[in-house]
Amino acid sequence: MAEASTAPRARHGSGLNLRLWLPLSWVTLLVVVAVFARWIAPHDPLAQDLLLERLPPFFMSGSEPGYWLGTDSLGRDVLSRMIYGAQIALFVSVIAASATCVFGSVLGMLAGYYGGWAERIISRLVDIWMAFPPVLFAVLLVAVMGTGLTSVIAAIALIDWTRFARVVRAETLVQTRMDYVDSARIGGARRASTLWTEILPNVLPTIIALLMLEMGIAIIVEAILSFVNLSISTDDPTWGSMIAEGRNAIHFAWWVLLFPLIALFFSVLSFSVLGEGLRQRFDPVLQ
Amino acid sequence: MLLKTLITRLLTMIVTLFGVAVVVFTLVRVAPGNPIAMMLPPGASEEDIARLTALYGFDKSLVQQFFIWLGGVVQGDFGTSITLRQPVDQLVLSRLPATLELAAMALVIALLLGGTVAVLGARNRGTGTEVGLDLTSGAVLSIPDFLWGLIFVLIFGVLWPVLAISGRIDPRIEFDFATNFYLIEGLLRGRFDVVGSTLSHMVMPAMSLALPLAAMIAQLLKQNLKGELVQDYATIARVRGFSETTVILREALRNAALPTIALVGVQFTFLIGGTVIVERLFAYEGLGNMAIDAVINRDLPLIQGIVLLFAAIFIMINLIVDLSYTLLNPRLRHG
Amino acid sequence: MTRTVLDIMNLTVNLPNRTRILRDVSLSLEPGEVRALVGESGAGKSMIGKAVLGILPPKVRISEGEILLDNEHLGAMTPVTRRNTVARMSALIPQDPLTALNPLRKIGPQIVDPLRRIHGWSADKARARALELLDRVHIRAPERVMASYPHELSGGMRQRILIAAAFAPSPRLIVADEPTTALDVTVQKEILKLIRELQRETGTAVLFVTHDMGVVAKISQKVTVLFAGKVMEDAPTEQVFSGAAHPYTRALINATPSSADPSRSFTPVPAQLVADLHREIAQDDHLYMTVTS
Amino acid sequence: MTATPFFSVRNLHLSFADRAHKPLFGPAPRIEVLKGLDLDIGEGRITGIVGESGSGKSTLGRVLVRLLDPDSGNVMFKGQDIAGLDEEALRPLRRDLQMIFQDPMSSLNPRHKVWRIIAQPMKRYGLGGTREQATEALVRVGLPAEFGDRFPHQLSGGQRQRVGIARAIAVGPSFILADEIVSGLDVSSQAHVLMLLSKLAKEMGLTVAFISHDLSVIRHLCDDVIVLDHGVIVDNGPVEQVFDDPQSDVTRKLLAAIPLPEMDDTWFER
Repeated sequence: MAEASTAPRARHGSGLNLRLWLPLSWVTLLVVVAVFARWIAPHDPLAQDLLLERLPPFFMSGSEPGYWLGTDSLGRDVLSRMIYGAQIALFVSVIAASATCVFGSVLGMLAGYYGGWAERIISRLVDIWMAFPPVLFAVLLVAVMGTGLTSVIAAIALIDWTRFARVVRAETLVQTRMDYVDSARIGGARRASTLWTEILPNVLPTIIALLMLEMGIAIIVEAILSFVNLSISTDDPTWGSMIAEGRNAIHFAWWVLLFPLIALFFSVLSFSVLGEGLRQRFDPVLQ
Repeated sequence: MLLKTLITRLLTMIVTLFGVAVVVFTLVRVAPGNPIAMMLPPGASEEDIARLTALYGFDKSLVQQFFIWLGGVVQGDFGTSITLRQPVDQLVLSRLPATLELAAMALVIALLLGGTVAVLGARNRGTGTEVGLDLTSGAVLSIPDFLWGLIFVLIFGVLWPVLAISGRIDPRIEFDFATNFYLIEGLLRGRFDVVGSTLSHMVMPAMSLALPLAAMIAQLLKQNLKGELVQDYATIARVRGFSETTVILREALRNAALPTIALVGVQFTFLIGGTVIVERLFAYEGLGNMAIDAVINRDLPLIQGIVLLFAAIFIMINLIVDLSYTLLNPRLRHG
Repeated sequence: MTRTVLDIMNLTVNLPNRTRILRDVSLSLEPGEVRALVGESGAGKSMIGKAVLGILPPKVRISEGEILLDNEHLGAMTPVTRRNTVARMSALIPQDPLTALNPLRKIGPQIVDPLRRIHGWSADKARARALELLDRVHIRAPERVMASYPHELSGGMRQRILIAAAFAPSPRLIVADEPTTALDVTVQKEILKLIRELQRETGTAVLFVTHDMGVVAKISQKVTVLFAGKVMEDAPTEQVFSGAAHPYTRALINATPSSADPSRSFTPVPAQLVADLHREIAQDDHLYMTVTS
Repeated sequence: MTATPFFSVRNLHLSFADRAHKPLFGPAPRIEVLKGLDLDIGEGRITGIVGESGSGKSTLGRVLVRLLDPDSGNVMFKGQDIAGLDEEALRPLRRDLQMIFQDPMSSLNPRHKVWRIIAQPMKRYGLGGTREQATEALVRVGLPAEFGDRFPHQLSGGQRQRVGIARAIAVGPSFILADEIVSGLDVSSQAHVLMLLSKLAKEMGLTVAFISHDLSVIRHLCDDVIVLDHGVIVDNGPVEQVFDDPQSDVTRKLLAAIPLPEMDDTWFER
């Protein structure tokens, strides 16, 4: 028995660890860079210098020492802007994803567990929300609430709660039909406490995976909003505004697009892989 | 059964559309900024402002405005665009074909690509090939359409410029379009320069939209296929001497595709939602691009019209998926 | 000389890490004979049938031994020949009638298509044969049943269809893999009766996998008792139930409650016996690993 | 029979809504599962409830422990009608009405450790619920104390079912419903679990309703038996009486279909 239960864990170990540690190191790097941005960044991210405009990165001819990743059309240092951009990206992703997660998961669990009117109202709301193209919805919301970080975060939470609500509702529904819910009743549990003590631990791995996914999505939404000039002020160093700028100057200074794109790519990928990895890591059944 | 599904769905559709109308109307009306003021040159007289405000009905109460607008919508009158000064329905319909062609192309790519990878993975289950395909589709899936678009712009637009990165067709091509379905019309009228140019503009945005969906189909369909392949009916087919490929294609695929369809429906609406930003990225003259302009310019009637149209399309897709699911499943068809 | 239908000689089946699922199993089946393969879960009883039919789970491999189907070496054949031989010679009656029919296809083609594939028959001939067999398993209105989808039929009806489909190509060997485990007792009895009738009529040999000593007593003439992939006993069924059985077989019989004889209290398989058997197998494994590495 | 039987069920009806055939408007049609049952369960006795799939045996069991609400009829438990009680009124009674489930994989919360699964109901009923008490219950069902730290999926099927028994007896009930508790187990562990249940029932003076499709098991374990067929009781009485002199064709047919572990050439003809 003991052998049977430890053997798969050992076999799973190495693959799981790599899938956990690679994305984790990238996220750690982001956090460190974001926290120590002031000391790490070689230049002021807002400082313009028209004499140094469109400098290429270090591996190309014509580069300038100190400007490792080159400069944009206004002569701002790409590396420094990316470092400060990480700050905004992380802030948005943590706050927005957590808000979205709590809001959507609670509604999803209530709908899945209680059924009846709660379920009907929440499902109808989800239907209505899903009939909006999400990007257009976000753009519209930020236009209504005015640009700024708070609006961006609010817009993400107001749109993406449906993802949590849908998935968590479905998972809660599955769990609610398990016999352990009935045995909790036999064991004297109140209906509400069964939801939190019995069902929640079983839905939690799904919620964690979704939360991680949402952190990646939040970064993308912020970038999209910056891209259409609706995030925070256009001067501020966000990856999205750099991408917008890079898209415009693509034929003259493609590196302005490339480096923030790489950062976005790895961040989104890491959060997504991390979600799946964490789900498996903290699931006693899958272990 | 089918009729019951249809009627229930249609009723839900009306409720959902009404909900969308309420939400979008409320949103655009609480937006700060007076759209009338934006239309007029600075220093316009008070009378001018009052006249226009009355013309667009902004002087009435919000509830009144809503029902006047909704009444018009029901009769096919979506109002007049403030910035473009044309009826909203005409504007929207002129852009819709571009978006439809793009979305349809993306869907076809996603189905072919995803389906092939799924069958390959199921055929080679338990081998390194499957692991490789899984890892690839997992990575592809987590990168959203916006990033794929940027990656394509960088690679095929700049570093290896073989494809057009903005617009819908080469403006130098002279062709008198009868409709706005450039690709279909070009094909039907045998103008392959039109087809070629349209395709070269469409392939990158279509791929950007298709890749995440293709990866999702690949994963889900493969998982469903594997589930079907351990069922006893598949085992019996093997004992009967049918090859593994035959078992997959003839016995398992239809069963595995059924639950996949339900999900592909929802994901296809996400794909269409993605056209908004992808069209923007490639300056593709579709509905989504127009929508963002409308928001930036505070063109309230236009925003309302576009959002409502998107919602109607999404709901129609869900309806079609539901009905085809019912039709394809003998259990539901007869039950 | 009697021609054996199936001859399994020293069959060993492994996982990739050389864990043995079957250990040196030998058995044979003569025409018209029903042999029960009995054991608890994990004993490997289903694996024997799967090895014969070539449907072992992925990664499970035959490492040693020979399987002769109608005196032909399956191991010596190319995969395609082997597949065709197995299809021509044998058939499977599976455990779960719910999943053994493709839910999206009508019953008719599910019986007819394999017949055409195996014997190269015309559509009409295959169809006639299918109708004949459906009639034979007491299905009324076989025409209508052929045009139905599986979900329109009851569990017992589906199991009868599967029996008809198994016997339709006139196989020499049928592997019945716990075919009644999912059924109610009254349906189980009908199905057992049906298998016995058809098998006697056609002289087909049956390898009957089950965990139920009661079913063993009713259906089989020979029995192979397995524990952890190893044959504990291979004997005529009569002999096993007359008391002259291996201790493990006797323990299995005693663990099966009997409503006819409530005075005979049923007793669990003694823990000491299980431990002894495991120790024996562990020594055997040690030897195996030393020899093969 | 005593003056007030332990359980006394009268004219019990129960139906489920048939959602698949719900018309567009109006309520869904009902499928009748229990069609007016009358039965008594004697105190301290083990009563078998037997029938084929779809007979309503599990539904009846779940009404007894009030996991299901009957449409009409009385369920008198120690003289009190519990058929119409709401959840709030039931909770104090539930300690007395325990249940062991068919599938321990589903009925033991996979995210909780074994000791917690046993201790939690004790805590809720104000019986302590310490680690020591949980261990005590584990030992009582023949499991080593250190199993308390395991998760359910780290146990074998028979061990899981013992945990289910431990959880039920730990709160000191007077009644236990055992719903097909050995149908997923191998014959060897089946015998172990059944012997444990019957031993504990005797020691603690429990009343047990034992649902099974296996008549042989019922004959060995039970004092009384109720045979159900399509929601109707077709036979009811002490096991010897029902087995030796069945009153209905259904029971006769069920008995004739049992494959006994002995040679019998005439079985197929019966």
